[in-house]
Amino acid sequence: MNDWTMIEAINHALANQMRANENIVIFGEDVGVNGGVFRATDGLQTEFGERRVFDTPLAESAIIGMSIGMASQGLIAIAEIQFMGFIYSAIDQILSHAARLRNRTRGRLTCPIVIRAPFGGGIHAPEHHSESTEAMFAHIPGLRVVIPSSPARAYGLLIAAIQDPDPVIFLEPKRIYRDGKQAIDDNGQALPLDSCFVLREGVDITLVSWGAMMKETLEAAKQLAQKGIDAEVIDLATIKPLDIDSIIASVNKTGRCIIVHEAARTCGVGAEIAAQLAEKSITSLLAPIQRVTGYDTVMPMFKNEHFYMPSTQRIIYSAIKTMEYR
Amino acid sequence: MNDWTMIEAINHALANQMRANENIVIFGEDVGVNGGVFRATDGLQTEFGERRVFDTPLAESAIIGMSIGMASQGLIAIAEIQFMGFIYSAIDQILSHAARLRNRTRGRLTCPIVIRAPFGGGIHAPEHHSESTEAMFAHIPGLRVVIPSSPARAYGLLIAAIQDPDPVIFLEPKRIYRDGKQAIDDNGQALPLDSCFVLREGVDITLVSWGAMMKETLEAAKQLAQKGIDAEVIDLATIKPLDIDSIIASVNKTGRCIIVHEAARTCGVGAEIAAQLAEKSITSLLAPIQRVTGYDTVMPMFKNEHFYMPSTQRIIYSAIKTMEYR
Amino acid sequence: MNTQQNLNIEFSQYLDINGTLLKPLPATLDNEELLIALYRLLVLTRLFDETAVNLQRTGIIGTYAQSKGQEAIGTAIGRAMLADDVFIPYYRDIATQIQRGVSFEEILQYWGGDERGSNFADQPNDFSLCVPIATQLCHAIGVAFALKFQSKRNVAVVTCGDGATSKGDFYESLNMAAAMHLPALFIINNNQWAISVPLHQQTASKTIAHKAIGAGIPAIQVDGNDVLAMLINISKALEQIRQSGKPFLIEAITYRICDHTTADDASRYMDADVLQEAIKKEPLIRHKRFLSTQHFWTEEKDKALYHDCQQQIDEAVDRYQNFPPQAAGDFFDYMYEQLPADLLEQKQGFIQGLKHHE
Amino acid sequence: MNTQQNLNIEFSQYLDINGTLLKPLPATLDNEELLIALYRLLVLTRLFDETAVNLQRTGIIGTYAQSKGQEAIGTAIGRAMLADDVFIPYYRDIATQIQRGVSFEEILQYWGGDERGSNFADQPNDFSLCVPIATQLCHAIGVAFALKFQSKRNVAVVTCGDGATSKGDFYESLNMAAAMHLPALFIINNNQWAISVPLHQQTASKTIAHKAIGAGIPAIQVDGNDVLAMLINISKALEQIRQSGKPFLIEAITYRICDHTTADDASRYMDADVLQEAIKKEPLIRHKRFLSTQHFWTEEKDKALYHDCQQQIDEAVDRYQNFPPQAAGDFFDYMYEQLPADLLEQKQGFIQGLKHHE
Ligand SMILES: Cc1ncc(C[n+]2csc(CCOP(=O)(O)OP(=O)(O)O)c2C)c(N)n1
Ligand SMILES: Cc1ncc(C[n+]2csc(CCOP(=O)(O)OP(=O)(O)O)c2C)c(N)n1
Ligand SMILES: [Mg+2]
Ligand SMILES: [Mg+2]
Repeated sequence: MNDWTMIEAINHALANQMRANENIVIFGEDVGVNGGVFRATDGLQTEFGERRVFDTPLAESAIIGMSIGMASQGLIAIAEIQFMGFIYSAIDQILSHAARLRNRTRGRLTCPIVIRAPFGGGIHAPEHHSESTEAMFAHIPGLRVVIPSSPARAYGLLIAAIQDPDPVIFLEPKRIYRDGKQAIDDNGQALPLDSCFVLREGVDITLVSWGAMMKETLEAAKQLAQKGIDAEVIDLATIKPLDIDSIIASVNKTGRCIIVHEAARTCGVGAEIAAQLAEKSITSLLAPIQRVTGYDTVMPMFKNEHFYMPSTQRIIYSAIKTMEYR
Repeated sequence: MNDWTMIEAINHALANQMRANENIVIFGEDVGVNGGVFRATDGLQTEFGERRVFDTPLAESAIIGMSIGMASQGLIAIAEIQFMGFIYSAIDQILSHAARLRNRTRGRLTCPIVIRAPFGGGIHAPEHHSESTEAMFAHIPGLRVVIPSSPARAYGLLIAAIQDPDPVIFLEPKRIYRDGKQAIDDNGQALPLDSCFVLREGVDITLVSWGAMMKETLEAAKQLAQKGIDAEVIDLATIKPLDIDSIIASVNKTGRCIIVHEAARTCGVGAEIAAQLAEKSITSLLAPIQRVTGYDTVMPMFKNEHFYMPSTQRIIYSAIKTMEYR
Repeated sequence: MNTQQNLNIEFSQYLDINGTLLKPLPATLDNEELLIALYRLLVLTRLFDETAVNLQRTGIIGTYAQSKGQEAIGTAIGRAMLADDVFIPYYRDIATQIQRGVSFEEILQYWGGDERGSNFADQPNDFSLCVPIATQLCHAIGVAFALKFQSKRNVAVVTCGDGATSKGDFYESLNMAAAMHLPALFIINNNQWAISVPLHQQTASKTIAHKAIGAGIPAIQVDGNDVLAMLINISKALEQIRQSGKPFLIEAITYRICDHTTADDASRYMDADVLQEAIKKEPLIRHKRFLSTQHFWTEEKDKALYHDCQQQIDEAVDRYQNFPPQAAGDFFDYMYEQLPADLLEQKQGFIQGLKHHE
Repeated sequence: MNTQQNLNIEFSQYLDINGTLLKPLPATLDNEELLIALYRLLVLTRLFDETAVNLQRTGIIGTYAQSKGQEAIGTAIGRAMLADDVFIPYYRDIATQIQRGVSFEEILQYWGGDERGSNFADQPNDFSLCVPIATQLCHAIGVAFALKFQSKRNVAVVTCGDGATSKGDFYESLNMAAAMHLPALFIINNNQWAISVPLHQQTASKTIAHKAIGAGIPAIQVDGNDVLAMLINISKALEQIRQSGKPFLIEAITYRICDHTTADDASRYMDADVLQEAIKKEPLIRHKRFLSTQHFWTEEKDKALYHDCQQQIDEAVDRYQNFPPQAAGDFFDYMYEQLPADLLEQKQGFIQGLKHHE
């Protein structure tokens, strides 16, 4: 057992899979000697050599396009996009090709790639370094979008993503990269994709979130418990495809639901969850579904980013309002 | 009064505004001599000269990036992206800059641009020529996303988009470019942005849609009327910002709602509408909100595209199921 | 400061427009069978093109992009490549595709709006056609990486048009291929037009080949209407790439003597006189003259060849038309290796509701 | 085929690393006041940089990107530009910005995470810093278009790093600027590194200036540590652009003698000996030596200058620290000219719920 932060867990998951499969290559900007700006790939070039771990020129579209070409010929490409804010010039390659290659060729060519990117706010970074646009990727048919919220889930889900035969966008909540350690066995064991994780059972209200916001969500559940409100907490983990059944099961039990995400509200992933509940769980609902989210504004520069991001208090307030709803 | 198809209405709206404002420029691939592959800009280079209407090199990112630079210095840039499927390499410029320039500079530099792009399926076009990813743009703070559904609304909304001081993504439902004519007065009159249009009043069920799907939606309403179901039909028109109040007003009256869109289901704009209704109209709802949408697949190549696109029959079926819900 | 104006890129040509040989052919090409085989491919492509345009006009396939006048490029590429090289094409490369195991009926399926046309039965590794301009170049460098990683001595061969050279992906790919020493051959079909936009509006670069310089890639211009020059230079480039492991670029100079696609009307923007001049330089006439003067090619043989090619095409059209349609729900099945739960539910709903699709 | 290897781009230098003048200065530069003013800007930028790094270390601003060793570039750009030219900067251009009306406190606000730092009180048209690498080059060609459209004889001046030259936007912008004849000056700060990636891994191009060739843009390399060479060449280029209406590119060769940003640790990847060599070539020492030998510059004057500059900076830091914070809901107000209904509702909810934000 090892005591790892999330960034360490990611680093070790990568190393573990690199050892297990010679066809895996890791690349991106500054992932080699420098080991990534967050050190996710620290030591990997030393262990696996420049042939398998290397820096590319500064060109996100070519990085992802190249991954697709590699994957089509039997490699497993793990590309790092330095920050999610710099993934947009590669969206064309992701949407038009990575997500479509299998379908386009009726399974003849496939695209087992993992695109890793740190995402989310709260670390006092400059503009464009606090993006959380997972909903844009969740809208794209053919992708998986996976977001861990703890070191252990980062380890197990990243391994699952690498082993998955289809393209995975793996978004790493950088705010909690170093926020606490967890005991992890470096056994190469994957966690299931396409499934939620119930992190806390409860009967009064369901709180759904993912990534770094799990922290505030779990804290809110704790404080709500002190007020006698027993919240069930769900980590969505795989954003796409959505494991709606687990959420429905929970909401059918609790009758109330709050969805928490950092991303802008309009057309965020919260909307999809709410829409599905409104269709499939409407008779169970005892109160309107609330979304506690970022606003439809640009994430403010860091002096004011705390105003933008959902706080524990906002979640609690919303939960109490929901509980009081008649 | 003129009898114009939608593509003619667009062409005349552009000409009208070009005459009214010397700072407007129009550009893109093949918009000059060729007048655009759908002829939206036909004759404009002849009337306004190569200085104001011109072909660019084949480079979508630079086309949009250039628009931003132009707009920052007092021009009004109208850029054509030949098909929505080719807008993705420009998303970085749209999301990172066009949508943010005003906010980033606290209003010092602004970005009055219109990005026109034909979108949607149903014309038996090759792969990537049938995209409808309006939800990705609706998720981006700082943008307006506008979609007309008739020649008259194309005329009035495009004029509004051009006159709007902020960036507008103007998506043109190419399936109905030439689908019928409407009497239009070329008076340069704008229609309001940020507002729905109620195309048919009714008391039993609200049907919300936009773009080319209005056709099937209106047809469904007609056939439903024959079955004694009186549907209210709403054209969303401005996808972002959403005029949810008009929809709520309608649903509070009818108690039932179906949202129809061509785009993939997950995280589509339908999800946002359903989520807001689930929050704000839950007590009025007599039945679950249904979404009749494209599937979470790539739009099939054209032999099978009719399987993908919502049909009048699917809308009717869904409406009847909703009416029968107890 | 304008030193670059002094830089000339080599231009290679073997046959002039009258089919006269300008310099002796290398020994490998002094082979009548091969020379006729090349001609056959030119003719086959031309006839297929004409057939496909007719099929579009009668609604049997959808929009179609011809290679008319540009057949020498694809013919030479297909001939020069090894079977286990990988081809990453764009839409004017039919002449290459048919040499690499792609069947005419697959090509028709593709343009007929049927995904199965890209599931090549006899070609496992090549990419299918790429629509978003220039994106395929990025795939090519990934393929090249994989070939090198697997210690193969193969090359990723990728094509694009002159318009494509304005896209960021074109440049990013060239630059990355050279910086990373990847065995990729970039072949640019410079047919002087990107739909209605002429080359001089596309770039101020002296030539397209000059664009390789900023990536540090050696480049050459070749007469793209001269199948012999194309074949010789592609072969040489491939050999050089196999040796060096480094990329190379060929600009093939040709002319689009047809509409951009069947959805286009080139008469709106293409000068008729210029077009007539261009037609005189097209590759079939030239190669036929060469065969006539040097290899006793007769009108009779020519007729027989045309007849034979057309028959081959007609048979393929027949097979295409008799192909059973895809099952209605097939479009769900290839999104992922396994249908995820949400998509399975959508598919079931689709199947149940099939009657609601008009 | 490798003709390009023969192509040499002109390299311009006036001061060698000992501050010795290699050739006579043009008359316009033979002006002691100006030569000292340039030195002052170099020093001011250097001291501001050091101050800013300290402010970052003490948490008063956030991540900060130094220009250390690269001050000559921005100094020369700011001096050469006309007030109504438009500058489209990247994050190593403080020396230019402060000459164009941007205040130190605005720069600190920017790095302090406050949008008001980009609402320049005394500079209406220049762009603010651009984070997504190379995207600003596209804006620059749009600005250039507007200047030309408005019949001004002004130039859009844009900068980026060597790493930025690998991005599609870099190339698309160059190509479009040349194809469309736009008055843009591209200045590349080639500091040899993109964070930890050295230039030779970034590109196989012989020089960065060679990258202009594929767009058909004339280019020159300049010693970016020589403020005189930079100023002379930028002025010449600007003049040429005003005359011709066409773009130009300058590669400024320098070295990043600092971490990439305060979030970086260059000792992980930068060779200490190479760094020491680079430090010897940096622009301040060189210009000071030149002033000492040619213009009676003394240690005393130097000290006074440093003191004066530091004081100017300290005052700005004071003003920055005493700036009132933005109102909590301000971040809603600049998304659109008018707050749309949905956002207004969100803002009201935010204001009401302010107590819930820890
Ligand atoms: C990114 C992108 N933008 C626009 C288009 C529409 N389009 C299809 S072909 C074409 C012109 C391509 O010209 P060129 O690269 O010279 O190839 P050619 O057709 O002449 O062979 C355009 C603009 C596209 N397919 N992809
Ligand atoms: C599109 C994009 N990708 C990645 C980054 C992260 N990043 C910031 S600076 C930088 C290196 C830039 O190097 P260069 O262009 O040489 O400029 P320098 O910092 O050396 O002045 C990187 C990779 C970014 N800001 N934008
Ligand atoms: Mg072309
Ligand atoms: Mg650099």
